[in-house]
Amino acid sequence: MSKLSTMADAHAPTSTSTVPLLEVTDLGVYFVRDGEESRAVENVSFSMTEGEIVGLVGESGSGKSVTGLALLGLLPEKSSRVTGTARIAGTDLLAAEPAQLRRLRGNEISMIFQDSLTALDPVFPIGNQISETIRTHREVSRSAAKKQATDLLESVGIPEPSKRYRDYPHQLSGGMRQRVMIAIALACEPRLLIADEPTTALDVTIQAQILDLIRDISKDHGTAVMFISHDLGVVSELCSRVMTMYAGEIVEMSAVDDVLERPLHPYTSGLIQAIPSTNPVRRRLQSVPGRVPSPDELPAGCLFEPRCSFAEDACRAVHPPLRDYPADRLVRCIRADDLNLTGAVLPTEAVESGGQRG
Amino acid sequence: MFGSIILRRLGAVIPTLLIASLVVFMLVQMIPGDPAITIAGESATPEQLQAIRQSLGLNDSLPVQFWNWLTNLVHGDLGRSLINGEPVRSALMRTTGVTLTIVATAMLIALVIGLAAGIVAALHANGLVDRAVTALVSLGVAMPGFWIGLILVIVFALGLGWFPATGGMSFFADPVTALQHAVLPGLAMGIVGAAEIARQTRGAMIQAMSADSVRTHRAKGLSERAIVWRALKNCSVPILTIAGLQLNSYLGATVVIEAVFAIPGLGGLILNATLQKDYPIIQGVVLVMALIVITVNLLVDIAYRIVDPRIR
Amino acid sequence: ACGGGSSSNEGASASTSYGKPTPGGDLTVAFSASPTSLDPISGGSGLDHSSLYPIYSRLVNFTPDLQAKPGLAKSWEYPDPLTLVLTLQPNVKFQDGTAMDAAAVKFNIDRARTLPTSTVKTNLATVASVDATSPDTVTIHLTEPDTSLPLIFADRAGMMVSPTAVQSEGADFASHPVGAGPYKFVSFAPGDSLVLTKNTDYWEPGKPYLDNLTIKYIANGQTANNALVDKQIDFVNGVSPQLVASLKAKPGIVANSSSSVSMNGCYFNFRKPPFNELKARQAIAYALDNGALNKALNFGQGGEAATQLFPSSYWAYNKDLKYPYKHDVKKAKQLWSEAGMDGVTVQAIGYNAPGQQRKLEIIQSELKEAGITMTVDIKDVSAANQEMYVDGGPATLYCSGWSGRPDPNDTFTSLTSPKSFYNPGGFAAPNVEELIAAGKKESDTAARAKAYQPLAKLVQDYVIWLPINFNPLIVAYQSKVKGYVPDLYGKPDVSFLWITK
Amino acid sequence: MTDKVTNKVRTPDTTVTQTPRQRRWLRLLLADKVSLVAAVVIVLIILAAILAPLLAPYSPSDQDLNSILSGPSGAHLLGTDDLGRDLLSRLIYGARVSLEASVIAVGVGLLIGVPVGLAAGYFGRWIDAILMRIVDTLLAFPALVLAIGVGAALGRGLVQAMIAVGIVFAPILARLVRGQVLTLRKRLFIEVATTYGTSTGRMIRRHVIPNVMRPVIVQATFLLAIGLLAEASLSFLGLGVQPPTASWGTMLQSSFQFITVAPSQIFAPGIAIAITVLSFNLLGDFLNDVLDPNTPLRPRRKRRRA
Amino acid sequence: MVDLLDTRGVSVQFTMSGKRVLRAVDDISIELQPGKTLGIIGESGSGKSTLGRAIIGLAPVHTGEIHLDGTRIDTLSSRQRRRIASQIQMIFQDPMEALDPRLSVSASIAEPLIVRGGLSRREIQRRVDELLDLTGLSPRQGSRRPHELSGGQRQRVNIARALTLDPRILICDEAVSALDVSIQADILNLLVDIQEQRGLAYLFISHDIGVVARVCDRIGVMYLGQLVEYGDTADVIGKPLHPYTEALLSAEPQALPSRLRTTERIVLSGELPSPLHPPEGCRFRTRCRYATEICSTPPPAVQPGSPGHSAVCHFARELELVGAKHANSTQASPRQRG
Ligand SMILES: Nc1ncnc2c1ncn2[C@@H]1O[C@H](COP(=O)(O)OP(=O)(O)OP(=O)(O)O)[C@@H](O)[C@H]1O
Ligand SMILES: Nc1ncnc2c1ncn2[C@@H]1O[C@H](COP(=O)(O)OP(=O)(O)OP(=O)(O)O)[C@@H](O)[C@H]1O
Ligand SMILES: [Mg+2]
Ligand SMILES: [Mg+2]
Ligand code: NI
Repeated sequence: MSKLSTMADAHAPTSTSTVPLLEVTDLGVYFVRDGEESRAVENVSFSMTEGEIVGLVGESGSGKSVTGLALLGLLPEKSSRVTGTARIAGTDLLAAEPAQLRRLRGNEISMIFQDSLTALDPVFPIGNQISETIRTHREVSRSAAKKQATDLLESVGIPEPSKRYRDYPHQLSGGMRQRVMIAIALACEPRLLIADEPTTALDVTIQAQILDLIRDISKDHGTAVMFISHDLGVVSELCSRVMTMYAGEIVEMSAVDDVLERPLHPYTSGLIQAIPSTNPVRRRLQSVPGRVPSPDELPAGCLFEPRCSFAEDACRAVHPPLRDYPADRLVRCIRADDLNLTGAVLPTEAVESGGQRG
Repeated sequence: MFGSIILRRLGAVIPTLLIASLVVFMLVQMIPGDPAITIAGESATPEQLQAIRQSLGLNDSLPVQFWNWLTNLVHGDLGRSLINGEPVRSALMRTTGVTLTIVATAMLIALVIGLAAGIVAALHANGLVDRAVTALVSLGVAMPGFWIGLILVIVFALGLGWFPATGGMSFFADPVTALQHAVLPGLAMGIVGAAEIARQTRGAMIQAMSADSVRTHRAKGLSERAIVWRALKNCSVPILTIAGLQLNSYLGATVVIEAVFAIPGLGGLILNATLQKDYPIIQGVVLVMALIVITVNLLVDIAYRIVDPRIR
Repeated sequence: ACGGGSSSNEGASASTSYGKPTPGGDLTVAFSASPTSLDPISGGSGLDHSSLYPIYSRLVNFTPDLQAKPGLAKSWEYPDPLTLVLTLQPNVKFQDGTAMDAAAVKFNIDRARTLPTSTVKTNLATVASVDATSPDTVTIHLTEPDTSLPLIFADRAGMMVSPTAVQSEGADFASHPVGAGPYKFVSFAPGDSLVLTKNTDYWEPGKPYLDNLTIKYIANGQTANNALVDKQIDFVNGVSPQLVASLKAKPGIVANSSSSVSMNGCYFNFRKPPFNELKARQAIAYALDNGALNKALNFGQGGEAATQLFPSSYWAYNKDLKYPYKHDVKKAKQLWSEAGMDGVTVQAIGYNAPGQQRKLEIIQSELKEAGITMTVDIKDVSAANQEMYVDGGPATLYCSGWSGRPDPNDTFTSLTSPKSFYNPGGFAAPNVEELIAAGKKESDTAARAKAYQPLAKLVQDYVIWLPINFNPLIVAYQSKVKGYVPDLYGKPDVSFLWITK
Repeated sequence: MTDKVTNKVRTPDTTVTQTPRQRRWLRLLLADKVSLVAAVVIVLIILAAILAPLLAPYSPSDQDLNSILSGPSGAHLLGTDDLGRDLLSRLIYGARVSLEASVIAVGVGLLIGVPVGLAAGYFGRWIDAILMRIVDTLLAFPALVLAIGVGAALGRGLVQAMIAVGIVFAPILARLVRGQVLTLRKRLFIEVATTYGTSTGRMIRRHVIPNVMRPVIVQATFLLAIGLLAEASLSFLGLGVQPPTASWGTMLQSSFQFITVAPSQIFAPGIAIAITVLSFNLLGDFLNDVLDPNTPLRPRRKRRRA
Repeated sequence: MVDLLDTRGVSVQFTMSGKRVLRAVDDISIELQPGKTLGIIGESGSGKSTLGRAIIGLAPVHTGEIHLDGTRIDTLSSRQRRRIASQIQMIFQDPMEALDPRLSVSASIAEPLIVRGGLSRREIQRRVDELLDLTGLSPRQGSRRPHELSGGQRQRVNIARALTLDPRILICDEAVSALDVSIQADILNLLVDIQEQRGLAYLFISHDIGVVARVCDRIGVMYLGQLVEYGDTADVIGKPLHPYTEALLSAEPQALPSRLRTTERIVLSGELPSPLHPPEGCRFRTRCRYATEICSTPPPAVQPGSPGHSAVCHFARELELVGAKHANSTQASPRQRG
C-alpha cells in the first residue's frame, strides 16, 4: 500500500530491535535572558529504537518543542544553553560541531514542524525546497534531485507532482503543505524523525491521512519517530510508547495502552479526563485547574503539586525523581503506588478488564 | 503576468500626470515674481515688461494658459523656456540622463552599503558589531546631503584627487567619465539612503532570520550562508519598497546636490526655473520626475511579484 | 567718506607684461550665471555680457577706464548735435559670411529700436532714423542731442548680429547666434555650458588665440572654486572675496581684484513713509558706514566705499564733491526723529544671492545702532523687483545694487529720472530732467564730466539713490592663462586670453 | 454553584507582573541606555531652546565686524561667524528655530495627513479613490521640489517653508495611516465592536485612532528629524528663515560659503543637526517598542525597527 | 411555536477575483430554542464561521432569511441592527484578535454598555465587576491589557464581553479550539454553567466532534457550505445518516487503549474540493466510499431518518453507518466492510 516502499531504500525494514537508535541522557535546556537563566527542560532521559513511534505529550509550554529542537541543535545559540548527551549512531548531537550537525540534519535526523505555512519558505517553489535538501546531502545532479523530489511528492500523496513542483506553499492546502513538510523531512531517508505537532492545524480527516503516512514511513523504513503532540487521542492512535511532559520534565513514560488504562501520574490522568469524547452525555468535563508554572517561578517540591488534588505535604518537600514502576513504566510521583487514577476507561470497566494489560 | 499590471498602472499614470501638472501650474502661478522682470533685467520699463508678457502669452488668463500648455503637450510640444527660449524638450533631454545617472548611482550605492550594513548588523543583532554599524548608519541619516557632499569633495576630489570635484554627464554619453563624475554626488545622496536601507534591512532580516522557515532550512542542514540568501529574498519586499520610496527623495535631493557639484541636471534646471518663474521648464521637469517616479514604482511593483510569489 | 582710496588697476598695464601671445589651446572658463539670452538685445541681465562678447563684436569698444575706442566702427563723429556718423571697418564678415557693412548696422539698430521685446529700446530712444549712406558709412539721425550713443554702442546695442541669420532663424536666433566676434557658436546648454570655437575669419588680424572656448555656468561660488582648484576650469569670474586669500595661497593659481562700476546701494520707495521724507533718507545715509561696509563685504579684498554713482577712477566722477553723510550715528538718530519716524519700522527687501543676505544683516545691524529697526524680507530677484518697482509692496527700502553702465547717462537716467522704472514713486528732484539732458549735449568727455557735476550733487542732496560701495571684480585663473585685462565695467572679456604651454 | 467555584480556582498569575501604565515607558526607558541618552539629549536641546536668553552668552545678532570667522576662544567658545556673531549663542537660539521648524512641519503633516488617511482607509470606495489619487500625485513629486514650490508660493519665511514641508509630509502620513486603517478594518476586534452596535464615530475614536497611533508617532519622530534636515536644505537654497534670525540650517548654509576659509564653521551646526536627528531617530525606535502594547516590560535587547 | 432564531435557506456568497462566485454557505435552515445548544461541525472551510457571521450580521445574506423571534433581521439597516445588537452576541476562535489590544480588560467589557448607553459610570463598573466574577477573572485582571493574559483568560474576557448586554443567543465560533485541553475543559464548563443560569441559546461552532457532542443538544454537520446532516446529538453521533459524518466520527482520534479501539478508521481519500468548484451532484461523492453513479447527477434531497434527524444523501436510509465508539457504551461489534 505504501508508495514509499517503491523507493530506493537504504535502510531495510527491520523489526523493532532492542538496540537503541537514540539515547538521550539528562537533557537540560536553559534560556538566558538578561543574564538570568531560566529552565525550560531538565532531567530528560529516554531512548528510542529503530522503527519505534514515541509520543511526547503535555500542555502548551511544557517543553515538548524545546526538547525536539534541542536534539537538532536548532535552539538559538546565544540565548540558550543545552546540557546532557543525545547519542545517535555514536554521535553526540549535543556536542557536535556545527558542520557535523549540519551533515546530520535533514540527513540522519529531521524534523516536521507544526505550522506548515510558516515553516515552508514562502518565496521558493516547494519542489526546490525538497531538492535542495537532497543536493545539500547527496552528490547528485540538479535534474536527479528534481526527479527524486518529484517522486517524494508523489510518495507523500500529492497528485500530479511534476506540476506541483513549481507551486509555492501558499498555493497548496494545509494538508498538502504538511505533506510537503514531510517530504522534505524524508528527502534523505533519516533514521530519526521528530514530528512537532504535525497535525494540530489540520482537520481530522486530513489528520487521519497524515497519521497513516507517518505510520507507513516508520514501518517501511524503520524510521524512529518522536511524535510531539498535546493531543493524547492522536498519540494513542499512533504511538506505542508515550512520555508525558510537565514543566520541562518527563513525569511519566509508559506504553500507550497502560497510560490510558491506568495513568500513574495525576497530571496524565487530568489530561486524559479533560478530553471531551464523543459520548453524547452532557456532563461537566474534568479539568486540570491552573497553568504550567513559568520557568522562573517553579515550586520547590513536585512541580505539579500546586495543581494536584492529591498533593500531600511530602509533595511540597522534595522534588520527586523519575522512578521505575512495574511493567517498564517510569513515573515522577511519590504517591504513584497509592493512587488509583482514572484513565480513559471508567474504573468499573478497568477493573473488569484489569488483567489484559500487555 | 506583468502585462496587466503595466496596463493598469498606465491607466493611472495619465490622470496622475494631469493632476500633477495642474497642481504645479497653480503652484507656480502663486509664486510671486514675474518672468518678464527677469528677462527685462536692468533695462526694465513698464512698456518693456508689457511687451515681453505679451510675447510670452503671459497676459492670457490662467485657464487659457493651462489649456494651451495641455493642447501643446498632446502634440508633443512642451513649449519653450520663457527666459532663454530653449525648447523644454531639449532642456529635458540634455538634463534627464545626467540626473538619472547620479540618481541611479546613488541608489546603487545606497543598496550596496545599506544591504551589507543591514545584513551584518542583523546577523550580529545586539552585539557590538551591530551597535557600531547601527551608529555609523544613523549618523548617515543625520547629516544633510550637501554637507556630506562638500566633505566628500574636499577629501576625495581636492585632497586625494580620486574623483572630479564638479560636473556630471549622462551615462549614455560617456559611461566611464559619467560614472567618475557620479561617484561623489551618488555617495552624498546614497549615504543618507543607505542608512534607511540598512535600518530596514536590519529589521527585516532579524525578523526573517527568526522565521519558522529559517528553522526549517536549518533542520534540512543548509549552510548559514545559504540560509542568509534565502532570508534576504524573504525580506526583499520591504527593502524594495524603501528603495523605491527613496527615489523620490533622491530626485528632490538633486536640487541641492547638483548645486554643490555643478551638475547640469534636472535639479539645477528646476531650481533655476522656479527662481525665475520659468513655467514651461518647471512643468516639464515635474512631468519628467513624476514619470520617473511612476516608472520606478512600476518596476518595484513588478519586482515584488518576482521576489514574492504571494503577491497577487 | 571713510576709506575709499581708488584701487590701482594692476591689470591695466599687465597685457604687455604677459609677453607675446601664443596661439592655440582650449580654455574653459566659469561664470556664475547663464545668459538670459544669446540674442544681445533680448537679455536683461548684467551677467550676460561676458558670454556675449566672444560671439559678437561691438561697434564701439572701450578702454579699461571706460572711454570709447574704435570697434567695428573705425571712427565716429557728430557733424551736428542731431546726427551721428559711424565709419566702419572695411571687409568685415559675420561668422556666416554675411557682410558686416552699413546695411547690416542699419538692420541691427533698427531691430534694436523696434523689436517689441528689445531690452535696449530706451537706450536708442533718441534715434530717429538710420541710413546706410555708403557701404562703410552709417548715418544716424537723432530726435535730440545724445552724446551717450557711442558708449551705448559699446554695450548690448552695439553687438552686431548677422541679419541673414536673424531672418532665417527668426525666433530661434538665440539658439543659433551668429555675430562678427572672435568665436563661433557651437552649442549652448542653458544653466550648464556654452561651447565656442575659433572664428578663423575674425576681422582683427592674428586674433583670437584660442582654438576653443568653453564657458561653464556654476552658480555656487564655492563649487566654482572647487572646480578651479581641481583644474576642471581655467578661469573663473566673480570669485567671492572671502576666497581670495586661500586661492592666492594655492600654487599655480592667480587671483586678480580690480575696481568696477558695479555697486551696492539702496533704492527708496518714495511713495510712502518713511522715505518720502528727505530726512529719513538722510538718516539712513548717516547711519551706514560705507567704509566699514565695503571692508566687511569684501573681506578687505579691494572694492571702494561709494560716495557717488561712480568710482573715483571713472571719468564722470565729480572730484570736487565732498560726501556729506560721513558715518554719524547721532546725526542719524536725530534726523530720524526729526522726520517723525521714531518707532517706525523700515521694511527692507532683498534678493537671495551670495552675499546679499550678509550685506542686509550688516545694514540691519548698523541701522539698529542708530535706533532704526529694519526687517528684512528676502525673495527671489524677480519677486523682489516686482514688489519694489511694479506692485509697490510693503517694502520701502531695497538695498540691492546697480551693475553700472559704460556711459554715465544711462546710470543717471535709470537711477534718478522720475520716469525711470527704478524710481518707485517717481521722485522728481528739482531740475533733474534738465540736468540729465545737459549731459547728453556735450560730446567731449571732459565737458560731459563737467556737465554731470550738478547732477552728482543733486543725487547726494536729495539722497535719490544711496550708494554704499563699489564691488571689486575678482577673477582667478590658472597661471598658464594669460592676457587678462580687467576693466571698470566689471564684465570681463575672455575672448583674447591665451595659454602658455 | 459549586462548579462555578472550581472554575474560579486560579493559580497565581504567572503571566506578567502588574505595572501602572503611566510608569511603564519610564521603566522601559531607564532600562534602555541608548534610548535614555537620546531622550536626555532631546530634553537638553528643548531646554536650551526654551532658556536660550538665559544660556546664550551673547545676543545672537550682535555683530563684531572686527573679529569675523574667528576660531574658538575664551570669549567665544565656538568662535564667531562671518559677521563676528557668537556661534554658541546662535547655536542655542538656532535650536529654538530649528525645533520650531520641524515641529511646525510635522504638525502640519499630521493635521492634514492623519484625517485624510483615516477617511480614505475607513470609508474606502470613492472617498478612498479620490483621496489616494491626490496623495499619489503628491507623492510622485520629488519632495524638495514640492517644498520649494509651495514654499515659494507661500512666501519666504520659516513658517511658510515649514508649512510647505508639512504639506510634503502629509501624503506620507496619509498613506501610512490609510494602510494601517485598512489592515485594522479587517481585524476581528473591529468587527466585534460592530456586533454590539458601535457607531462609526466611536469606532474611529475609540478603536481606530489609538491603534494606528503607534506607527504614526514613530513616523512623526523620524519626520521631525527629516524636518530639521529639510529646514537646513531649504535654507541652503535660501528659502528658510529671515535674517538675522539664526537657525541651524542658515548657520550651515552660511558656513558653506566659508568652507575653505574657515572650515571649522561647519561643525557647530552640522554636529548639532546630526546629534538631534540621531536622537530623534533613536527615540522613534524606542517609541516603536514602548507603544507596542505587546512589548514586555523587560525590554528585549533586540531593538525593532519600523 | 416560534423559534428564538431560525434561518430559512440562507446562502452567503463571496465574489472572488475574476468574478468567480464562492458559495460559502448554501441554503442552510436551522433553528434554535432558548436554553438549547445547536452544534455545527465540519471541516475547515465548510462555512461554519460564515454561517455564524451571517447570523450576527457580519456577512451578507445572499438568499434566504434569518428570523429572530419570527422577525426578519437579515435585511435590517445598520442603524436598526444596532437596536437588536444586544440580543445576539458572538465569541470568536482567536481570543486575542477579538480584543482591542489598547483597551484594558474592564474597558473592553464595558464598551458594549457604553455604546448602548443609559447607564451611569458606577452602574457600568458594577456590571463589569459582576461579569469578571462570573467568568472567573479577578478585578485585578480587569486592569490588564489582553497581551498580559493567558489564552484561557482572554477567552473569558471575550465571554464576559459577549454577556454584558444579556444576549439571548450566543454564537460560539471555535471558542475553545485554540486552547489546551485542560483550559478547554474549563471554558466549556463555564459556558455550560452560564447557560444553566441564564437560559441562553448557543450556536456552537467547532470542528471537534468530541466537544460538540459534549455540549450540544442538536448537531448540524456541514460540508462545502451545505448542511449534510442535522439531528439530535445522540442520533447524529450514535446513528449517523451521512457517510461524511461517519468518516468524521471515525477519524476523531480516540484516547483509548487498543483493546477498546474496535472500529476501523475510515481514511478519506483526497483533499477537500475547492469550494469554488464544488463537485456536481452530491458534493461529498469525490471522497465518499459509498458513492455510485447516481451520486454524480442529481443533487440529493434531504432524507429524513428518525424524527428530527435528516441527511442529504441518496442512501441515507439504506446505509448502516457506524457511529461513535464509546468506552462506556456497549461495544458495537466490528463490522466487515466491502
Ligand atoms: N527561544 C526561546 N527563548 C526563551 N524561552 C523559550 C524559547 N523557546 C521556548 N521557550 C520557553 O520554553 C518553555 C517550553 O516551550 P516549548 O515551546 O517547548 O513548549 P511546548 O510544550 O512545545 O508548547 P506548545 O504546545 O505551545 O508548542 C516555555 O516556557 C517557553 O516560553
Ligand atoms: N470574506 C470572505 N471573502 C471570501 N471568501 C470567504 C470570506 N470568508 C470566508 N470565505 C470562504 O468561505 C468558505 C467558508 O469559510 P468559513 O470561514 O465559514 O469556514 P469554516 O467552516 O469556519 O472553516 P474553519 O474551520 O477553518 O474556520 C471558505 O472557503 C472561505 O475561504
Ligand atoms: Mg511546541
Ligand atoms: Mg471558522
Ligand atoms: Ni522605519
